Amino acid sequence: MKDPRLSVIEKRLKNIGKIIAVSGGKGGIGKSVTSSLLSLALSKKGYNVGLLDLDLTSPSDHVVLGIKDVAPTEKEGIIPPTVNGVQFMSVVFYTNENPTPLRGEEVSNAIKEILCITRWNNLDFLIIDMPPGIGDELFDTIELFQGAEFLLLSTSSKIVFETVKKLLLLLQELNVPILGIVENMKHYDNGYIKNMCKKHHAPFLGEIWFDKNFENAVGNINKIMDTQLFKDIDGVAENIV
Amino acid sequence: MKDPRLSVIEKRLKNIGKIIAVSGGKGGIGKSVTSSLLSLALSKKGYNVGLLDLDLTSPSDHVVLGIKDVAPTEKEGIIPPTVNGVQFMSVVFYTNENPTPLRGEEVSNAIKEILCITRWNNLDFLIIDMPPGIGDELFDTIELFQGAEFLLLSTSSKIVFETVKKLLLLLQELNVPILGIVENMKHYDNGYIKNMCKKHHAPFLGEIWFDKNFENAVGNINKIMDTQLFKDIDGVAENIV
Amino acid sequence: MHEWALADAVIQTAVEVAQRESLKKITSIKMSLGELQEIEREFFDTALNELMKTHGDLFSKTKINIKTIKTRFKCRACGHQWKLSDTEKTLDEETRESIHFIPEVAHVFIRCPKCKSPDFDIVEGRGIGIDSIVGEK
Amino acid sequence: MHEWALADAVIQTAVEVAQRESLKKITSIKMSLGELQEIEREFFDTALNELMKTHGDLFSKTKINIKTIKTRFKCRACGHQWKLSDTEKTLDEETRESIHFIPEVAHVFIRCPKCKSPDFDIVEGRGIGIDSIVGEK
Ligand SMILES: Nc1ncnc2c1ncn2[C@@H]1O[C@H](COP(=O)(O)OP(=O)(O)O)[C@@H](O)[C@H]1O
Ligand SMILES: Nc1ncnc2c1ncn2[C@@H]1O[C@H](COP(=O)(O)OP(=O)(O)O)[C@@H](O)[C@H]1O
Ligand SMILES: [Mg+2]
Ligand SMILES: [Mg+2]
Ligand SMILES: [Mg+2]
Ligand SMILES: [Mg+2]
Ligand code: NI
Ligand code: NI
Ligand SMILES: [Zn+2]
Ligand SMILES: [Zn+2]
Repeated sequence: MKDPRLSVIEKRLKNIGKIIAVSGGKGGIGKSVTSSLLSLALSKKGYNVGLLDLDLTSPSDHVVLGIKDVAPTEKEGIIPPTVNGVQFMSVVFYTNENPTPLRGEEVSNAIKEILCITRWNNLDFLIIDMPPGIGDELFDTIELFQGAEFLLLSTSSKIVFETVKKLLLLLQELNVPILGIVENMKHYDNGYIKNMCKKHHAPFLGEIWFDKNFENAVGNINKIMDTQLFKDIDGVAENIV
Repeated sequence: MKDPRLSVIEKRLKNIGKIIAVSGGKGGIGKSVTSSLLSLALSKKGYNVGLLDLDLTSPSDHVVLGIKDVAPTEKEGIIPPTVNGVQFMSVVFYTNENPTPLRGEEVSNAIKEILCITRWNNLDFLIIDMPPGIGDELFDTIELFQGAEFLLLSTSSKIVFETVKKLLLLLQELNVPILGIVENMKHYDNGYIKNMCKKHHAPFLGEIWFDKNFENAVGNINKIMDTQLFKDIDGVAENIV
Repeated sequence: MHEWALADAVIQTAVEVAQRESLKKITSIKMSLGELQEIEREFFDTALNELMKTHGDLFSKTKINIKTIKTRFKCRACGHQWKLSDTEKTLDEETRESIHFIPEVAHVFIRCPKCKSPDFDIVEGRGIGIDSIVGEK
Repeated sequence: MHEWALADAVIQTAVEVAQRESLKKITSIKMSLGELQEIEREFFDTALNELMKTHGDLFSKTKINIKTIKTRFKCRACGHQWKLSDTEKTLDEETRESIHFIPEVAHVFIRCPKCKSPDFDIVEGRGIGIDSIVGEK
């Protein structure tokens, strides 16, 4: 028989304008930093924004944004807390920073549970921070968040883009909406990602330079908003709204 | 009934001296680059070395090392090709660079199949390039490669180490042998990872500086061996043998 | 109180069945609750009743049958099987509350009693399952 | 010819059973081969026979029963079920060879005929399965 949770997920997401899955297939390309700062940037522009950390075995958004001492409230489901204007949901509320070893099947089960019980505000944007890999979370996102648009990140490295390309080709084959590609952690301007975007018919959404001062701002919202990284991501946000 | 493949895996691995799983829980910390160059470095020192790319949905070692136009030979199983002195096995021989979408359960199945049919040479070292995450591949590695030792990578970033720490704590809890932690992509010397190693009782295995010239060497063995990155990894190799 | 969201899922599933099979009334829902999730029956039953009222006559004569399923785990590392009650005493109130919301969090806090591995399957008794939904045209 | 490695797995499993249960002879092995992996029966049977000879008398009167299982897929995106033969014509020789080595590679080359998703389960008929191993003390 059908999993009853699947019947309400659509209803739980129905007050959300645009769902953006920040992805790339690859790890360490700045998905968590970009998701977190993009949420902030959109919120500062006056939009209602939600952020869902879907990297269940290594959630990072709470580290980036310095979120602690808050928790969801329980009311006909659970209502994620709003921090710095962004409604934020993460498995970390239930794992307390402990290692969270989960095989794919359990990840998939946990995602369905989270979607079944989470009650989002009326949102203009829900940003999903995706884990790396082309597996359970990707399939679940495509199947459960109907209409989610993918924002792919890549660095300027061939090693990285080879993986990003595989995700891009797969999403294109499946007719999943692709918002575009953002080039992150730029150390130099070699035009590689821009060229690849042309070649593979994907919109180029902007670039984010490597910001060596970002590490000092991690966990502190005021410092974050003063970084060049935040300004660059704000530029990406402009291309999205 | 028991999966018959599990009965021969031990036998297939019995001529291997030391198995090193290059890991960290996190993506983009240089697992593939380090695995690939560490294999080369050990081979140059005269050891018999194998390299297994276990990141099935985004294999990268063949890109790093520029391996193409080779394939395993079929003989009482399959014998991975030896390239630049390193016996190399990757799912890419069977996927032909196509996107490889696999849920965790299928990843796990594929890993068992690979281990069941792959016939390694007599090796001093088998280096396993692990995918990110704390899931199927991690469990399978711990359960199937009995005695594998973990080499964890981290960058100097708090966001990254928070995830690496989770894997470290889990491995320590499970009494899995930990070779130590290597600090990669250093841009500056802040002592953070060295301190964390002390705090968490893990050996500090060495450091690899960020090498902006590495990208130009990707895929070309001669150029790779001239990079500072290779020299740094050679230093790590010295600490392992 | 997040039981409401779970009850909502059950009722929504029944509504979908009614639509698909053109049923005028749902006469019976048979379901099971996994012990692991520790669903509060009082909240859950109240929620089911409230939610059924919001669908006109569809649920006016629905009999709901709920059975509880004990939780069984099986270790993938060593094959050992055990019951929730074998490990339960080690779980504090906060942990049980976390598992109540997301049962998979069990992998954070529960270990195989024999080999200490977190790599186990929740064989049965995880959360909500629907066994059958029956109605009349 | 990598069939040898698979046959080796089967014989090794039987040897383990014999050791665990202190069996003097293995009298019967019942197993199944999934259609997806396209195991060459001739190579496989030869390998089994060769391998059995390397264990003294243990397999001197073993009857091996092998049945072939048709492959069934089920799409996780849309629920559609289909058989390998429904998609087979689209697979070229090289692809079949890749699937022969690692059946999961099917997810690279096969799509749900109804919704085109690569997110399907191989319900049955994947590779080698052992149904029973029987012996005498
Ligand atoms: N533009 C950038 N400048 C400097 N550091 C960055 C930038 N983007 C990401 N980082 C750093 O790179 C590391 C990986 O980023 P993260 O967002 O965790 O990647 P992912 O979520 O894709 O694994 C973190 O240490 C992060 O602070
Ligand atoms: N020490 C380093 N200096 C410069 N670039 C590096 C270094 N280590 C890794 N990289 C680059 O970082 C990116 C991610 O490395 P990779 O080995 O693919 O990480 P992982 O396998 O952990 O995901 C690649 O573009 C790689 O070339
Ligand atoms: Mg991340
Ligand atoms: Mg890698
Ligand atoms: Mg409760
Ligand atoms: Mg063949
Ligand atoms: Ni509750
Ligand atoms: Ni073969
Ligand atoms: Zn166990
Ligand atoms: Zn389908």
